[in-house]
Amino acid sequence: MALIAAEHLDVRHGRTQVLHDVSVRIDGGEIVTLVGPNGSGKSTLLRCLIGAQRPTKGRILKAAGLRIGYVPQKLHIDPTLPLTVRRFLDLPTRVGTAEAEAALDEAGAGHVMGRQMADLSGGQFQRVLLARAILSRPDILMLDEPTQGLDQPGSAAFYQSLEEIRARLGCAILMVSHDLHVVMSASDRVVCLNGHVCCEGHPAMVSAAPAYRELFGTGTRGALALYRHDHDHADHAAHHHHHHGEEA
Amino acid sequence: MALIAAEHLDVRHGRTQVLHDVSVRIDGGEIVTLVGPNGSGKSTLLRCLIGAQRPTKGRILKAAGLRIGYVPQKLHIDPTLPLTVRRFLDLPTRVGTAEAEAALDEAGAGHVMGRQMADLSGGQFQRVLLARAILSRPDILMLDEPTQGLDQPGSAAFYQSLEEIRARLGCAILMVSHDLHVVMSASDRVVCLNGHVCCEGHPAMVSAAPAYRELFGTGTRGALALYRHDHDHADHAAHHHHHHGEEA
Amino acid sequence: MLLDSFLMRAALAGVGVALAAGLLGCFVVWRRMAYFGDATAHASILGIALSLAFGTPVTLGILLVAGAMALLVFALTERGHAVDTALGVLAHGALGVGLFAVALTPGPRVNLEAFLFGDVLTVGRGDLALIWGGAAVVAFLVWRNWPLLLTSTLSPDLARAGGMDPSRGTLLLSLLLAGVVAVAIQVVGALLVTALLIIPAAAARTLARTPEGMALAACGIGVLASLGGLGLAVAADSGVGPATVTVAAGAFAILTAARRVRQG
Amino acid sequence: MLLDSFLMRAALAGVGVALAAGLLGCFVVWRRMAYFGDATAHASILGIALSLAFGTPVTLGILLVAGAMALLVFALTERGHAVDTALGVLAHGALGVGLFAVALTPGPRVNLEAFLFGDVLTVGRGDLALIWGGAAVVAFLVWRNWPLLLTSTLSPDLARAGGMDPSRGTLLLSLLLAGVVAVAIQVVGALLVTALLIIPAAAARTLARTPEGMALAACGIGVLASLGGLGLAVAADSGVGPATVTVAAGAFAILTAARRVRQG
Amino acid sequence: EVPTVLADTAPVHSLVAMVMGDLGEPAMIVPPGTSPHDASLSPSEAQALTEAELIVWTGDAFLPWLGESLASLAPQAEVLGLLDSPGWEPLPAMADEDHGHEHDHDHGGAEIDPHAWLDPAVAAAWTASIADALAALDPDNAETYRANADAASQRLTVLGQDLASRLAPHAGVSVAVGHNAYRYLERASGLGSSRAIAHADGAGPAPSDVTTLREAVLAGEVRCLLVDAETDPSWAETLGEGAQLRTATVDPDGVNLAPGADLYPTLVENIGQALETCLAP
Ligand SMILES: Nc1ncnc2c1ncn2[C@@H]1O[C@H](COP(=O)(O)OP(=O)(O)OP(=O)(O)O)[C@@H](O)[C@H]1O
Ligand SMILES: Nc1ncnc2c1ncn2[C@@H]1O[C@H](COP(=O)(O)OP(=O)(O)OP(=O)(O)O)[C@@H](O)[C@H]1O
Ligand SMILES: [Mg+2]
Ligand SMILES: [Mg+2]
Ligand SMILES: [Zn+2]
Repeated sequence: MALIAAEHLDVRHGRTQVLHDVSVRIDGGEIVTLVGPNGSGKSTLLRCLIGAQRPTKGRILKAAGLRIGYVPQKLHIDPTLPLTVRRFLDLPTRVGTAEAEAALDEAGAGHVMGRQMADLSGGQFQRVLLARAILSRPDILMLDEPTQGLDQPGSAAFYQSLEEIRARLGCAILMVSHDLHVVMSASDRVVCLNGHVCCEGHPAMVSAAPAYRELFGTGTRGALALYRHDHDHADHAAHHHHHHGEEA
Repeated sequence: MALIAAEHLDVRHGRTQVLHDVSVRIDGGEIVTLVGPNGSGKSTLLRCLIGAQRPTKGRILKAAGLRIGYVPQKLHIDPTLPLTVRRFLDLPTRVGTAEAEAALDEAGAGHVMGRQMADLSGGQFQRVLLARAILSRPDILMLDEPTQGLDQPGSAAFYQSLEEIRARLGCAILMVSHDLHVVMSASDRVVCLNGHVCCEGHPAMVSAAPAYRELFGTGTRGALALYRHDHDHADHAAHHHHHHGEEA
Repeated sequence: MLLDSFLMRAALAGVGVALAAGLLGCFVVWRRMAYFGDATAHASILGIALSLAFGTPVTLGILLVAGAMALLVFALTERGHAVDTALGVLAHGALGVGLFAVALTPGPRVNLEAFLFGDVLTVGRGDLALIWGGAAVVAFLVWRNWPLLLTSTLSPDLARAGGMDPSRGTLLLSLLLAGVVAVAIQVVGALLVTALLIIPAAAARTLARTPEGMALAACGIGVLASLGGLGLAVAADSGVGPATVTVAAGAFAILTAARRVRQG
Repeated sequence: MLLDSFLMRAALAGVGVALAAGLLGCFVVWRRMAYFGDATAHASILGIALSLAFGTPVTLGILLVAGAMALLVFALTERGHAVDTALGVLAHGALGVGLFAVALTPGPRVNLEAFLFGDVLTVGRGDLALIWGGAAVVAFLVWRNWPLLLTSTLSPDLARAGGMDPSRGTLLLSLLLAGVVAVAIQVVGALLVTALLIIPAAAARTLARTPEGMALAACGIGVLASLGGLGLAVAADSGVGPATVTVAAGAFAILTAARRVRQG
Repeated sequence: EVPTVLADTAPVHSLVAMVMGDLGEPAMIVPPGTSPHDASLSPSEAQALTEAELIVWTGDAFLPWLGESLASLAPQAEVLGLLDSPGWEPLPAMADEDHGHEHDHDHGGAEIDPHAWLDPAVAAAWTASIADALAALDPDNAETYRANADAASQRLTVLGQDLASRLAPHAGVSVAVGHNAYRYLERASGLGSSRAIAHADGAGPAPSDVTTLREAVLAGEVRCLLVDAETDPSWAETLGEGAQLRTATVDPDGVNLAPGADLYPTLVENIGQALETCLAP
């Protein structure tokens, strides 16, 4: 049974068509990763799913009483609102202190419990966001670039704990990530987005698909290891000019 | 000759000691990377260097007339200020349109030139920030997690172009990054920070240093490849509890 | 026969207003709505003008126009205008349009502000019932909707993901504020209400570490300012409104000097 | 003998104020300082009270208190208070303390507001010189410091990295605003200045794609509102201030309805 | 026993003082000159309201907010509203023109222009009403009150005659005023209808009003501008440019005079003198 599904979504901002005829569905207990180049509409799709962005066309179907744990890509907390990390974890629903401590510890941010949210470092903030999303006992976790700003042990630990979180909470996970080589193996299903759904399916299938290779090149595993080689500028610029279908 | 140097910096926020006796110096043309766990004071150090954060003790020495190209870790642009990408590139100093176009293209964001800054996706925003920093013809580039939010081709291209940027602009580069395996090879010097300077020097030397290994474990190259292995939770939590010297 | 004394009634009225204003004032500070009190006061003038033109009761006119203003602020902010700007536009727009409309209607010209301002020393028993009843309603609604109000203040997206409707929160808050200001202006005066809305909450920010702490501190500082202001007015034999504001501003100055905000 | 006509002088004064207010108004909107005009007007009352008590010229007292308020706002925001809150606190604090001080000084109580508010129809040649001179100074200083003002509005950190001092920008802006409002209030009235500061800039936001575009549009809308308001006042036989605000608010309403802000 | 008496404004206070004579001294509630914005009762004023046995005030049409205060703070007191008292001839509020400070808008019957104290004849009639009210509360001293009122009435009548004869050379001449507060004064002095600049609604004058006034000034029909506490003195310049326009500073509320029985006569004499100087050829 689908927990949440988007059907034939169109989203436009003025003249810019951001999403075109996008349909996705997430079933209970699935780990689905959304990949796609910058500006391909991944965050927009997530915001449509939680109801924060109204699509121009199409509709969103949600299971009744669906609890969503959401980690946004950007969150600006105004320092005029005094808010300790502990209190932030209580929003919107209160959680026990033991539970909150455990979740923070698990996210590697146990020692910031008493700090103000506005004072946290980038990585500490991200860890608290992750802890909060999990604490809400969601039916589905929606994570927009969950490892941004995390240090390397932190993001390794995050990906390692994904399955454990799913097992413990029994929830589905929909995440956006640019760590292609990792998520390809950590997810049950990959949706490759570029304004429209380019390809979708089992990770192995997707990484073999021509549309995917056109977007990301072939050597995904080694992509970041290409350092210190002399290269021709025009050559690497070609990597990221694939933005088809963005302007209407 | 040092372009910019910090001498014996202490930074405290209330009871929290963030930096303790930190000294660094950057010479012309160097590529220096600052690594360290979340909350270790990397962004604070950069903000001290640009003058945005006043240290509790110690001092900053700058070469006269030093031009700094800065990419902050977080930047919130209020949508009440109408600001196209093109206009943003002109801040604080105007640049030619051809030059601006070339820089944006190089950063893979050529097509967003006419958009409002507040409308950009996370990765597009980051690309524009990078383009702007380079356009200011800096003597030193200070980049706080420059690849956050970039898609994989984008961050690969960024690391590949570092040397080329240095050669073209003749500038030094000081950057913060969590992509340990990449930066270790892309930098001339690595400074490992954790409230104080843990160790510092040639990448090969640093990655062999015990202090570094204590912070990041041994297998840096493969750290992100540890997916889909069953693991004991207590085990990976140990990765990121090393925060000595943070509370005074 | 406590309520027989006008000083006692003034004290009770001041405390009641301080409690309602302290609670709502925190949201005013968090959401950058500091202009709300003045905007409502200005809109009230338009309300009076309309009531006079149509022969309806003045209080009704004020409430309706204040409510309409709250809805307009809501609509403008939903469309992406900054809330302080929207309030500024409406404050001046309401005043300008109100005065312009008055000039166009025939009949004797009146100074509209004369209708507007109460004085806390003239509060009667009925007014006290109104204030405390109103404060109880505000406290109840804020308490019932606390998670919604707080989460949608923090981030509308997080509120939506949590299954709440942040627009509902914004709307509720705007209407409560408009109601409180419109009523209290007529009972205790504009200066007292708008000042008690902002100053205690701003002073409380220097003390608080959590939203609840700030709300409590704002109520406490407001109550102290009300009682202290009354005491000061008695001692100096001056108006209660200015004396109360003086005490509140003094508390703000002391707390700010004593402690940098960010070290909270 | 163009300048002989009070209407011509009113038109010139309105245009001059609209230009200065349009330029500064954009920063008011971007920095959430919508309350600035009202805060300065209230502070002026304290200034009058002090001048009367010490027997100094009223204009001097107003300027000094407005300047002091600008410095205080600056100090409070540097300490982390939200600027709209700081302005709200100061607006009410200045009014409350001013009225309290007046009550304590002996002598007949005077209607302070009568000192405060000019009318654009009474503008003389000297006033015109003051307004246009002031507008020229504002335009020159804003133009000279445009990158500083803009960058420090956008992000103080980016300004610092660019070798600028964002505090200087904030201070310059606060002092310019205080000066313009304090002077213009006495010449053309509080309603006209505070409204021309906010409404044209807010309306311009719906049109603009760049900061410069918004500043130009704000000046343009302000000038149109000034002239249109004067025309409307002549046609409808009403006061100029309310008519001008009505035209400006109308422009805002039309532009907002025509176009969602974010699609800019 | 002499009752505790409160008066609202300085002129009314002066009239009450005349009537009470040596028997006692009334207190004053509303410090002159304050606008309702900043006016707030001080505790001692509120206390005085609760203790007063007789309150003499102009009326709801003049100070609506005081009406509310009377209801809540002084339910025990006898209240004498002078605008509602008998024995004098009120002027209706001007339909199109304004009134000044803070006047109510009476929804019921005919609306009265509230600036009635500026006609000494009205003031004389009011002293009789004040004496009646005092006599009702304090029958023992009724005779004294009536006698005082008669004396005051005579004094006021003479005052009115002086005013009229002093301004007789300018009968029918119009002056410019900030707002329409001087119609009773015109009635008493024989001056023509004054021309008001501003409406009372806070909106400022319309350009056409200014044009008409300026034309009158240029044509020599209006030679004098009365400036009171609510009038911006810079109007003198705007209206008078290129013409002969004198200004007279007047204090119709008695803000700057020492309170007491002599305040009212001084107030009227000052206005008369100011007008005479201003209108002198
Ligand atoms: N204004 C502040 N008040 C109190 N503590 C602060 C403040 N700003 C930063 N800190 C603390 O200082 C420490 C260093 O923060 P900083 O942002 O420099 O870390 P960082 O090394 O950049 O971390 P990250 O990798 O997460 O970006 C953190 O523990 C943070 O919580
Ligand atoms: N309010 C808006 N107005 C106009 N365009 C917008 C708006 N919000 C987003 N866009 C555009 O929509 C496109 C999709 O944005 P979105 O944030 O969904 O991308 P994304 O896939 O999450 O990218 P990234 O990997 O960089 O986070 C981008 O081209 C962006 O510029
Ligand atoms: Mg995104
Ligand atoms: Mg950082
Ligand atoms: Zn009057």
